[in-house]
Amino acid sequence: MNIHLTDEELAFRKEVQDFFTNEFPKDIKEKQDKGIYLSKDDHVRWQKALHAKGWAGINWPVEHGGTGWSATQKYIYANEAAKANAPRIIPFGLTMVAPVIFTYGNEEQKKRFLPDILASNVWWCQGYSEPNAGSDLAALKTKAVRDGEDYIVNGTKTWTTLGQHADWIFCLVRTDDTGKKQQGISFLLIDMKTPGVSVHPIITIDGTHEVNEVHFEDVRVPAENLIGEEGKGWTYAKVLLTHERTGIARVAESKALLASLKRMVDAQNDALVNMKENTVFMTRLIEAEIELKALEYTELRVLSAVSTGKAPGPESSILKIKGTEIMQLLNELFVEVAGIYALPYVPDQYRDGFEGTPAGPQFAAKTSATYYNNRKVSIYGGTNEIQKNIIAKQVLGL
Amino acid sequence: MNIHLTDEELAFRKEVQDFFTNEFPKDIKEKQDKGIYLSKDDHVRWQKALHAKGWAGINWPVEHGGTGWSATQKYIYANEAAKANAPRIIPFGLTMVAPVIFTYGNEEQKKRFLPDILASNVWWCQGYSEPNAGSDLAALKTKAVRDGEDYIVNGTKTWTTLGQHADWIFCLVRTDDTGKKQQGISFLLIDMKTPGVSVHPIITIDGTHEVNEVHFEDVRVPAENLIGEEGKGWTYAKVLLTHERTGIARVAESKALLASLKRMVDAQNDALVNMKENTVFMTRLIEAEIELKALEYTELRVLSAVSTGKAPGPESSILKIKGTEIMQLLNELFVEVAGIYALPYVPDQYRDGFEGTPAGPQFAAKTSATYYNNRKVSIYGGTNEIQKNIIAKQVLGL
Amino acid sequence: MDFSLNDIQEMMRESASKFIQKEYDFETRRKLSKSEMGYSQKNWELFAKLGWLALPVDEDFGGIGGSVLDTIILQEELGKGLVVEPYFATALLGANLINKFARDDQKETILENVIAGTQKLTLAHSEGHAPFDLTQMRTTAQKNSNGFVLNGIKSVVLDAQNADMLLVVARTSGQSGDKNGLSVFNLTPDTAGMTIKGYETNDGLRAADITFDNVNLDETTVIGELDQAYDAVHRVLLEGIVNLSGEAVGIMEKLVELTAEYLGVREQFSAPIGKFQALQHRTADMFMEKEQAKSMLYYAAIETAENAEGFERACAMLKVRIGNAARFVGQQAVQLHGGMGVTDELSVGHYFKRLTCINNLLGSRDYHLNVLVKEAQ
Amino acid sequence: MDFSLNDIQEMMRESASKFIQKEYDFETRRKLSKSEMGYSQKNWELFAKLGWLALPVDEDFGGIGGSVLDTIILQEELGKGLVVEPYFATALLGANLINKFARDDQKETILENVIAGTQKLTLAHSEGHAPFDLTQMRTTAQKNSNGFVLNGIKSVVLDAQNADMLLVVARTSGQSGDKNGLSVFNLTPDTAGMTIKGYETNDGLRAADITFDNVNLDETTVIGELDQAYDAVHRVLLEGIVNLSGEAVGIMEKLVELTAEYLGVREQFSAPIGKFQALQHRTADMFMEKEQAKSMLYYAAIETAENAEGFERACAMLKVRIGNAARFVGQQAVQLHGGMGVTDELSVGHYFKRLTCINNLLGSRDYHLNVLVKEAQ
Repeated sequence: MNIHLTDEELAFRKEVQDFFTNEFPKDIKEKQDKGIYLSKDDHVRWQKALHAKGWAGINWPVEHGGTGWSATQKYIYANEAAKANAPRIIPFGLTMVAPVIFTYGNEEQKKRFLPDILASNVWWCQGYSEPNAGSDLAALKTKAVRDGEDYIVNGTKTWTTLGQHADWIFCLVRTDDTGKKQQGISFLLIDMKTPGVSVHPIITIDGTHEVNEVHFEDVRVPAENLIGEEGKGWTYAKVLLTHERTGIARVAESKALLASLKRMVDAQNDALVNMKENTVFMTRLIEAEIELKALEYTELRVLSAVSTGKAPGPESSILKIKGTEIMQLLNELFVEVAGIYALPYVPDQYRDGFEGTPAGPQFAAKTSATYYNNRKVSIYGGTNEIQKNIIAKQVLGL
Repeated sequence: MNIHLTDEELAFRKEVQDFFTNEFPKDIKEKQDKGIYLSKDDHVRWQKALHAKGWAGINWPVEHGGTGWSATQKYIYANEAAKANAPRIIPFGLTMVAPVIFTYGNEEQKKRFLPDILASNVWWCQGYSEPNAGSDLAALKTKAVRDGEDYIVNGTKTWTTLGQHADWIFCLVRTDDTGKKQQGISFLLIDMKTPGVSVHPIITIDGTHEVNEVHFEDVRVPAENLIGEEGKGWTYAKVLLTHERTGIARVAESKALLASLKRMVDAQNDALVNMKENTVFMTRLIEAEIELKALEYTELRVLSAVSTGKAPGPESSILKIKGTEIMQLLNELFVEVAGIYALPYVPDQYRDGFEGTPAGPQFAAKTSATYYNNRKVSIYGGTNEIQKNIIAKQVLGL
Repeated sequence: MDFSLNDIQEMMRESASKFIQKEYDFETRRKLSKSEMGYSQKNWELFAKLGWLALPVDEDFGGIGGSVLDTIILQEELGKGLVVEPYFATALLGANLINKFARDDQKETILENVIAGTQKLTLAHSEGHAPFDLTQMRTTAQKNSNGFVLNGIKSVVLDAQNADMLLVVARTSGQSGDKNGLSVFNLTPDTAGMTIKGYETNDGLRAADITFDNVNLDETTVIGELDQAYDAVHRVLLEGIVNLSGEAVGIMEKLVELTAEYLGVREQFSAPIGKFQALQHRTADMFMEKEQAKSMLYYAAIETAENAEGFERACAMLKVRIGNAARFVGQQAVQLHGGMGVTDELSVGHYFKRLTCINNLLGSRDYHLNVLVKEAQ
Repeated sequence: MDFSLNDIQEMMRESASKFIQKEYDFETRRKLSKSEMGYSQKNWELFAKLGWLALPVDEDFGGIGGSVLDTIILQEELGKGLVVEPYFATALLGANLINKFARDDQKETILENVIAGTQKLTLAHSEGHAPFDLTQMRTTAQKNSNGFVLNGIKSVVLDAQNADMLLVVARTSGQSGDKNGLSVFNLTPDTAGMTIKGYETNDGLRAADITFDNVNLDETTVIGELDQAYDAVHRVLLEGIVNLSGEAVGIMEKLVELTAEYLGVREQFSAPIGKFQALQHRTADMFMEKEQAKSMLYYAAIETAENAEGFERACAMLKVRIGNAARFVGQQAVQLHGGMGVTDELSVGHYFKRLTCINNLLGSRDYHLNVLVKEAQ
């Protein structure tokens, strides 16, 4: 057992720190620190800065322009990024569709799509869930019927995050409805500008527009946009899902959140109740810290297993469950610290261009919105209930 | 809404208090206060004292010698009994089989059995569960085959509490194994001295002998011992189960436990860690108190509904679940207060006749045994999981 | 021992329940909440007509003379409808305080208007660092020859922007920590030197921060007895806890109902998801939390109505128990609704948000539990 | 970053795992536990042969020089077998302290015997009011012309009745609360004035209360440096927390395994009860608790082995995390076994009892959490 960083790893950490100090655009950093929502342009600029450094393709193989980083390097990077309060990478292109393309796509598709993803020239979104296919994703009904060189797509996708900005959508579609439901599913890339595609906003309980319904009405998609074989889409999506589940614990982000929460508590803002004196609250805080520390080592154990060649097994469902529970708990503790200043709903305060004085301390403004919004994390990406099914069945053999 | 006691009720309370002051045998009280296990004789003497006062049949109708008490009177009695640290009534005769007999038995059976139950002349035990019929009680297999004027009984009952002392056992037996499994069950009374009945001790994790397996090998039982109709046993058992579920919260006992726990904490025993200074522990204690107070009012609400003529519905499952959870939590907090003195296993210390000096404070001796033993309360009488099924199905319609 | 409702209570319950069913479906409520004023004046007049505004006022002053045992019944029903009208601020804080603490002449004029629905009140007691503990108040009213000069900031004052009269609590003598030396002043919205910065709150209601910058007040603005406001205001806040808890119980009733309903119709894996045992048990847990919270509500309400010795502690216990239940029921209702639970479209998320806000009002669960623990040590 | 085992660790794991599988089925363990002595001398000799007794001892003194990173691997396996031999008291407390704190000549004689399996030790530090905090100790050793006079009571000293040498910690100078002024004395069981009252503990192991009534000790009984024992003993107790946690993780591994197995075979309602989703999720929760506890174990073990700055805090965090997991896993394992879970016959209840006892040793979960909270305030 050894968690020492090697000299090379220490040097790498320094390089990452320097990058965040020098090349993280100042205006974006300021917004992040103030808790102001980023625009599409902010995200793109940030991802392009990463690309310029060669760090856009964190999970990509070197041959496609990826970093080729070890598990430890990824761990270091994630921690530094969280400490610097860097924006999350919008995952749909770089983390979700790209691995499907470079693993199962043909040469033509790789050449056509990967460079623009890596350079953040094209904004992707995800078309998996449907109104009647949530936890039971394989029940999806969006149909793609072959018609000459095209597929004709009809159906509705939902919970499409940031679909309002997207140029392309990757979809699981039904190409066959005979046989086992998983077997008739294919993986299709669709240009959002194609006639018949329409995006309909869904407003979430925090009052923001983040997710959408995407409707497909007789949308004509060239068959060359099909990834791999027809009917194999479920397998592609699933294999990659397991491999991506390590990052899902979001330990680095929660660590940064916890540190920030402790700073708030220590600062004892004069306009708020002194929570440091509240032993009940402090007990919850310490327990959250303990849980997070344990999760950090659970993640390290999974990463270590991966780096010694073992694939992360269904055990990694624990990362999803515990990671989301901790994040939600931290969000809740922020609301507690904000006290009655968690009540004002003045969304302008955390939108770009706000010039007034906020109601209450600056940090308090978004605590409720974040708490409400993040109820989603135990629901999306396979609900935590589904994750427990996975543990029970695949780990415990029940 | 009104929880005031009327003048009559206040007078009744006084009478109950006087009874416990004057007629609770001193030697039994001393054992109870020291946490020493009672003998069979102690229990019988105590119940006979109650009988002498006319208070043995708390849930019995007056015509059979019962108290005819209102819900409020029962509540008052339970609280005073717990405060006085009186022994629990051994329920198998007075609380469990008697209502079946006076509700569904024939006149002959009532005359034959009820007086001896009321006077605690006969010790009863329960034969419901079987090794393969626990939560799925209706799967029971103990067979009673009619043979002339008798039934021939074969099978095994388990978890028979205090069966080692019992004169009689009331059993659910299978008289028919065609049709729906609930419908072939009958309610049969069996004299434990009948040839072919044998009792086999089960030792529980606290090292005590409280429960047993009871084997029946060609046991000949007169058909006149059948209660009601053949095949109706399940209905009889179930109807009465629901009616008995109110007492199951054991609120009065838990209140007495909590009071005692608080006294321990306040006393700050010099030989133990000072738990009063431990805010984490004190928070758990206060939370237990809050939960118990809520449960007390949940019970009162159920009692109030009963006294205004409504039968306690499946909502009363909540009393079983919360009541056992709270009792187990209080047991756990006692172990915490006992600290390292929860470790010694010196059972003589809480058995009659112990003369030595105990390891650690007297109260500490039995904390572990009680904690271990009471893991059963969330298992017996329908596991808490089964109770949640009941709530989900019968209350919430799922 | 009797938990059934008396006639007045049954009447209140019925009228409120009918009102919610007939006039207050969720889309109507959404529109009211998003409107400029944030509620319906027409509804307010109806509240007056139904006698709800008279409920906490003594019979001597034209009221019904109800206690918290009566108001929680109403609150439970209003909670089910997520009612946005400023009933809590006006009737249960403001009028309640006037009724308990004002001089008779003040009672007469103010309460008559409140009962008639022509005057809305609010209680400006809360400050960011002390939303419940009045003794820590920093707002001061310094006596001078003309009366008083008021300075300070009040935070998240409920429905202040819609109030015709603000009852402002301030320190007129003594030190931080003293119960003595607190007074209540009666201000109209146009008072010079007072700035009301209103906003919507996360539950779709309204509140405001109020700044007092050398506000000159004459002696007539003093409500009740100078320096002696602590007991009455504190009592009103404790009753406020009970009443908010009544609302919370109504919300939880609704959430359990909505969730059980949803589980019955939402199908996944070819079955209603209500057939999955883990979800059944979760819903059973929600039901139990709600029931335990309701029991605690009755306990604290009875203690408070009877002014029993331990009623203050009972209210703190209630706030803790309600806080626990509200968190669990709210979060799980959202969780069990899946993606739909986090949409603005469904009512579930709005009930959840109101529960969250209730927790942060009048001292949170953590706050009151901490006080209870300290008292026991 | 690498969590795989090194050669020594793998060897220890294998030898322990084989031992448990071959020699230590539950019925054998039950008989040992119920025997007069409470364990098997033959097994003890085997422990010596397998090098386990040498594990925590420096190589200079004939040991293997392992750190907690090595001993937890062994402890995890011993936990799976619920081993009753006094390995923890002798090797991980006693020998560990000698190794860290004794003078070289003392090390030589004592450790050689320990490693050979011919001498058993225990550490008598704990007192009822202070099972972990050494500075609160009441046992004193007063210096006089002949040496020292020892007075006091030690509580629940592990395996004291089987120890050939008792390492008694006592205050030789300073005040309650001081770190300075604590010393360790080396006593044989026949010491005059010392009474060892032995008993079985609830986990089937052995412990004793020891009374010292004017026990005369000469200078040679002092281990290491007079008055300077705090750091070493405290460190040994912290390592004790890590090692007990290793055992607890082994027990939890076993309980999760046994429970999943039982759910697979126990049938009710015509199906293995493991098909019921609520029970599946409960077992998944047990699995997660166990995994989180194991991760915490690795964290604290690494910090401790490296003597990292925050290692003391890491050990406290570990005790809390293990305490939470042990409670949940232990209670739920019993619950999911139904009636069988509370029988003495099945091993499940015994694992549960051992977990409960571990929680109360070296400061409970509540104790350490309280310390962590106070530190943060």
